[in-house]
Amino acid sequence: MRTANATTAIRLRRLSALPVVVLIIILAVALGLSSPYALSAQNLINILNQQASLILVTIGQVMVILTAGLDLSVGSVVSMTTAIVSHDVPFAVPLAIAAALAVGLVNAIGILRLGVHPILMTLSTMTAVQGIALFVRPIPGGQVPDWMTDYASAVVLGLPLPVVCTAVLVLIAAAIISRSRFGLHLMAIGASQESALLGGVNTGRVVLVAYLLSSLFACLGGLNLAARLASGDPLVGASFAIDSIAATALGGTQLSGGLGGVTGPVTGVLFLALLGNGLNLLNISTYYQMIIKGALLIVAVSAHRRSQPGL
Amino acid sequence: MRTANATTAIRLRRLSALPVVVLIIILAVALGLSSPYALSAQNLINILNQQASLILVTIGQVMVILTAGLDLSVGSVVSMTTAIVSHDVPFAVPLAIAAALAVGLVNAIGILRLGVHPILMTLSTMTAVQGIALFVRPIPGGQVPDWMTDYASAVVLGLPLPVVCTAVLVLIAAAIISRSRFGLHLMAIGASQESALLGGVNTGRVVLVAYLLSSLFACLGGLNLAARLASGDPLVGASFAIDSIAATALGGTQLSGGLGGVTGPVTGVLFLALLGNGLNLLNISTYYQMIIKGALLIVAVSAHRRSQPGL
Amino acid sequence: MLLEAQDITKSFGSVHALSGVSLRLRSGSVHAVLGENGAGKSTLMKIISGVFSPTSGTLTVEGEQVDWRRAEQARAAGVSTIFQEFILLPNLSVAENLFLGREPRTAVGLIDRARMRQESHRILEGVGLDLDPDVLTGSLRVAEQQMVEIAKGVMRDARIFVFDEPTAALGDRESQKLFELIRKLQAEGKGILYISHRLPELFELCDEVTVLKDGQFAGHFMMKDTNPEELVTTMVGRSLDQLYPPRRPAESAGAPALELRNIVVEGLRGPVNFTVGKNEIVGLAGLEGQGQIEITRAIYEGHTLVSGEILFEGRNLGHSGPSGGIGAGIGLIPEDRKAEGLFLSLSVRRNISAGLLPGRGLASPAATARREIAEQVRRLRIRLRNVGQTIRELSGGNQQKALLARWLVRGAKMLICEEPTRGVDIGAKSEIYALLRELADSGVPVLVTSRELPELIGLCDRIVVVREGSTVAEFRWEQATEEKIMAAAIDGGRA
Amino acid sequence: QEVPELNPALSPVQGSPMVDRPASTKDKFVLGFSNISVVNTWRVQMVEELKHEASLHPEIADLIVADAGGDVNKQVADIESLITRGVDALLVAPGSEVALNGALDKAHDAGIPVIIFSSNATPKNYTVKLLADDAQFGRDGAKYLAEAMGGKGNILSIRGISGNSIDNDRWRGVEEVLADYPDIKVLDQGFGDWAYDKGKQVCESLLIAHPDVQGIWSSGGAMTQACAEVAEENGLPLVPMTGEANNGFLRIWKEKDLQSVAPISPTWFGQQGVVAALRVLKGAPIAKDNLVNPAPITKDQIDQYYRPDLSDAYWVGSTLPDEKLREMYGK
Ligand SMILES: Nc1ncnc2c1ncn2[C@@H]1O[C@H](COP(=O)(O)OP(=O)(O)OP(=O)(O)O)[C@@H](O)[C@H]1O
Ligand SMILES: Nc1ncnc2c1ncn2[C@@H]1O[C@H](COP(=O)(O)OP(=O)(O)OP(=O)(O)O)[C@@H](O)[C@H]1O
Ligand SMILES: [Mg+2]
Ligand SMILES: [Mg+2]
Repeated sequence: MRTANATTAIRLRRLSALPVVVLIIILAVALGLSSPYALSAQNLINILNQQASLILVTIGQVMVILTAGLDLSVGSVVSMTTAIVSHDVPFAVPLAIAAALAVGLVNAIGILRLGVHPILMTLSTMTAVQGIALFVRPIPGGQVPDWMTDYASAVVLGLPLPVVCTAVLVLIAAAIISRSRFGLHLMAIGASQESALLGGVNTGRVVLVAYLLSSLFACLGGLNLAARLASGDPLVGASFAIDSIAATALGGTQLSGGLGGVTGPVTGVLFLALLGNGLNLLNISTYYQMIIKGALLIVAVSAHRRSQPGL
Repeated sequence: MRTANATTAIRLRRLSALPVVVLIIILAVALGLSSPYALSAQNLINILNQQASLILVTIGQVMVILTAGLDLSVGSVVSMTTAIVSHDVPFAVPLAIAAALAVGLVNAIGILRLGVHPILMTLSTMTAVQGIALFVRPIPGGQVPDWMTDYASAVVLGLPLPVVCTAVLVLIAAAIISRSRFGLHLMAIGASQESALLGGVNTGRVVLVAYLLSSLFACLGGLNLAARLASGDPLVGASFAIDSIAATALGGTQLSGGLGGVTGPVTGVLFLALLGNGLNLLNISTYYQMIIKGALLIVAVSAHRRSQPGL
Repeated sequence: MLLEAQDITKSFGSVHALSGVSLRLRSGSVHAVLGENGAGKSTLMKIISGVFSPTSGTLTVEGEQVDWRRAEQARAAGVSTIFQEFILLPNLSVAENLFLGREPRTAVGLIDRARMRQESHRILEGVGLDLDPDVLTGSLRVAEQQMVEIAKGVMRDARIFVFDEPTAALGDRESQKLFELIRKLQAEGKGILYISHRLPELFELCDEVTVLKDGQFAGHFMMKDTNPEELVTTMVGRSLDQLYPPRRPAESAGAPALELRNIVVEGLRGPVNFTVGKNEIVGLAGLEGQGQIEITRAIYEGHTLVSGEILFEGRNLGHSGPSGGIGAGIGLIPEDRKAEGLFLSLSVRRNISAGLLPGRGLASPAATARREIAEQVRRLRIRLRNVGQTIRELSGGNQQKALLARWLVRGAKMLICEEPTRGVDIGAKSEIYALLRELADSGVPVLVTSRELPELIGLCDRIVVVREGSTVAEFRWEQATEEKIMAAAIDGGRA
Repeated sequence: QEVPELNPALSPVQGSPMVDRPASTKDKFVLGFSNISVVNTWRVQMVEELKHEASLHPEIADLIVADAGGDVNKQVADIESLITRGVDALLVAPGSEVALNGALDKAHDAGIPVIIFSSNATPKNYTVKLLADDAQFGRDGAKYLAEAMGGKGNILSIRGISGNSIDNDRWRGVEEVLADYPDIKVLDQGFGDWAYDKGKQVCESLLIAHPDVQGIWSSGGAMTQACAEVAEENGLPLVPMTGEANNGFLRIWKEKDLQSVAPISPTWFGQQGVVAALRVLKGAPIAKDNLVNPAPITKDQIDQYYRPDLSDAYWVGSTLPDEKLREMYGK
């Protein structure tokens, strides 16, 4: 029975999250020692609350990356969402969701039907949607429905409601990716679209759903952000694409597709957040922060090699 | 027995630049009709002069993309270069070049030795180098050596010297990529790293050189920009990574590697420039410009389909 | 009639893969489909499996006409296909691969891993594989993967089973296991379509055969009423007087060009000792994965060497990388043509001139060698539209010839061919054999590994048997028989 | 210890109440400063002036600067962590009028004095606001142009970042003034993002498209410089064009002898922010809402402000000491 020495697929996926988990612990300890505030409950809750939006966006990004794709348009979708819902029109929220799904649909069509490379396709929609966001709301401002601001400020069992909701969504997404057919098919496609197709996966549908979900989660991130900022901002999403990709890879999900999960990337988000927050508390200037962040990214990531067995 | 169907690789490589060339002509005509100034010699020379830096950066980007890699750090390198050479220290320029090469070296090491995915590796250096640029020159300003400003304003046979130099470099790069051993090695690696390795290509060295050249050309772009602005600016390169990638793909070089050249991408740069300039002349607001640009990107790119799906 | 395909035509753009091909499959029969590379076999199979839909023509299953658009539909209707190209996903577990697309699910709709694991055990044992279903598929040996692939196909309760070149990647024992399975299906009254370029196994296994040529129906025979010569003539259009070229007497083997002295290869027991004469073709025989590839790579790349020395033309090969072997004048045609040899997205010309890539001076202009390439393409009779065509579009046989051309253009002084004719049709085979012999006669020695013993016996001057990474026996072709070689391969010839 | 004085150019909005807040019982303070970004030299110098002022006062034990890198979401985060960190006063250069309100209210509720300056935010409660009237910048320039052009002719406008509130307010000021000059026509406008290079591209496009203009309104000095150069390169006349009070522009103004005016948006906002914080903490009188509008620099005043020894990036009228300025801007 060949099992002892051989890697099992499940273990490999589980392990993928390990390095960043270790890193975050090291980081936490280091911060805890250097600044009394870093690990205060309040500060940690703040961080979670601040990162809720990015976490949501990252969930969608992971699904696309598992198929060996990439979604650069998420940031613009976040911005567009805040821009739309900050207008006092009926059905603003459903409208925002519909718009987001339309973006996902365009991405999928371009990639599946026209055969455009994911990077380029989503780069194009990123630009176009950014334009739309600026068109809908050239200036930051506006007003979001009260229920949204209430949602943002609500507290359940000592935790901000947005944090709780995000946590729930993370758990659901984790289950979907690691236990559902859809999740398995994402990874199958990530390894080889043709093989997956011949192997009985409806690749077209799965990729479509992945990009739709990516846009949808970006939209949720935008809604959460709009609620938090009680306003819209056509440029607020600018950093989300890069950040979600960095977090995903940091979390051990291969950018070349086929291997990964949700927990890793979410930890990745928190790692970057904790890092930034800590460096702030330590009052380290922005330049040094960037240098340190870049260096740490390299360190963190070189922990998982691209060349996993079988990939 | 069978008549020609699939376009041949040769024609493919020649054709790869075709769609964008066609588009550029259509665009030029449209602009010429709508605004008499669009095609005035002066305006075209201005455009060439404005785009010289991006063209240089794109040349390097192409080499990396041919190996199925990607270099997101070029923008930061451009910024860092302007930041360094705008300081009045001895050997500022050699220093800038050395710094740039160091970045390329780090990228290559991360990708080759540590097996980090190119996107992620260059994302990390992008962040770190941006930090360095801000550290070297927090504020735009400073002064570049006189010979640089002289260079920027010099004119040969009615053309700005920078334009002439860039043109020469483009020709050299084109020759290298389509004629030299190195160029073929790039494509071989892009087409199949395994086959290239077993075929006796020193893939390590070639990829190293590719990233070094990418950083070097980014540095040249930075020098050209610093000369043009007669000063340094730590954020001036921000858009270069995205723009050079878009232009490369627009020019028919496959983001999945192995296929392409330099002329296409250069035309891609000019297409985007002519577009932006034209829309400015037509006084179309930024939002619409972005929407149009995004849409056109999709159209232009879906003209060349990707050979195999996935990243 | 279980399955009936009537004047099927399939065009890809202006490429006519199939024109008016008909095929009738009876239940309880193993029906061979024979033809040259590119004759249209896989295309026909892909139409029967719902991957492609025919440009024209009809498909009827048990009397009712079907019109499939997607592979799932064919599967649902009871067609189970083992495709030619590997479709296992290396990053999934064996169980996940076995059940991909039809995963058992729990009440809440998540994958029922427990059940998947149990059933996988059963299925794997069914094909004689003793594997943990959770193991990562990518970590299996090629033959194991192929067996998993076969298991995946066989496990389905289907009426029609399609095997497209299943044995191309199998060793003898696995092949026998496969034939067992197929006979079992046959006994259950299923219909089996079977593609292979190995004639002997067709006569062993099948009871009727449909032959295609250039996408057209070329003939249908009952196996018992026909013979290899007739089949070959039908599929190639000319008769192959003999498959293997004549050999020279032992004494004309020439001075040893390559000498392996007590070499031990990383991870294998060793030692390996043998020589290849300047005018010889030497074969490496042995069971699956006994170190044949490690040895050829040690000669070509060098760096896996633990001890011992490799002399080429009297000089010690002290290299540590392919460029070393190439520099010394050795060419390699790798086992996995598509992954390790070809640049599928590049033109035939680029693929051939790739042989000229290694060498000093990155900046130096690359040789184009247009004339030499054109000449070799003619000499090897590579079937293509023009040398600018992407090599992906060539059939395996022609891709293989292109790899040969690569080394001829470079003027290699010795050639190593791993599985030189895998997936290559019999016509192309005989051409390749003749070519290798021609090379040997002209003083370019050839070292060959193959899973097909008859091929080694037919082609080589000498056959070296390896077991657990050490040379255990050596036979001149005159004395070589499958029995002797197998005996040596299994018990090290101690008997 | 003496209490620092407010800058005379800073005046209470009429009707603004005075801050009434008990003086802090502490004798050492930790100040927190949440800055939206340092994307341009103006903001950098503004922050430097803030830091410098803080360094002058021994009673300020620590100054924590959090830079949001232009991201309002991060600025909310920064403010929250400054609250957690327990600062004695919170200085904010907001990146959005509304986005920070929740966080700022939290700070105020936590008993932390909130000083909003340089750009506006609208929380329910705050302690002090120091704002400039950006429309004034537009008015000053437009008034000058109108007079210089004799009340008629065509103008081009080179604006900042499209959608940016400062740019919009400045433009609003321009429109207010031009409303009184029916014979002045705005032929065309472009957005130069306040940057030299983008500005140069836009000016090149606009001037080539409309060579026949009598005036140019510019939202920033770097763009004005670019326009002047474009005009020269293309052999067009140097028509009146508005500038901005930074060294680079003053140099060009002097060298090219432009007809221009330079509205001031003071970088000593930062410095005044610290002053205001100290006054609040020490219970010294200060109005809740304050406005700055310094008179623009006119051609005859160039030499009072221009600093040949400093680089173009320097924003004139700084409170920074010479050695600091030379360190930042020295050539
Ligand atoms: N996807 C495709 N696109 C275009 N043409 C194709 C495609 N697949 C097959 N063809 C054409 O159909 C012909 C027959 O291909 P097919 O795969 O059926 O050959 P085959 O008989 O299976 O060859 P082999 O014995 O090497 O497997 C090919 O020569 C090719 O020209
Ligand atoms: N994309 C394609 N375009 C044109 N022809 C194709 C394409 N893909 C496959 N073919 C044709 O299909 C036939 C079979 O293709 P395939 O890749 O199976 O080659 P093969 O001979 O089967 O190689 P092998 O036996 O090693 O798998 C070839 O003759 C090839 O010409
Ligand atoms: Mg086939
Ligand atoms: Mg074949």
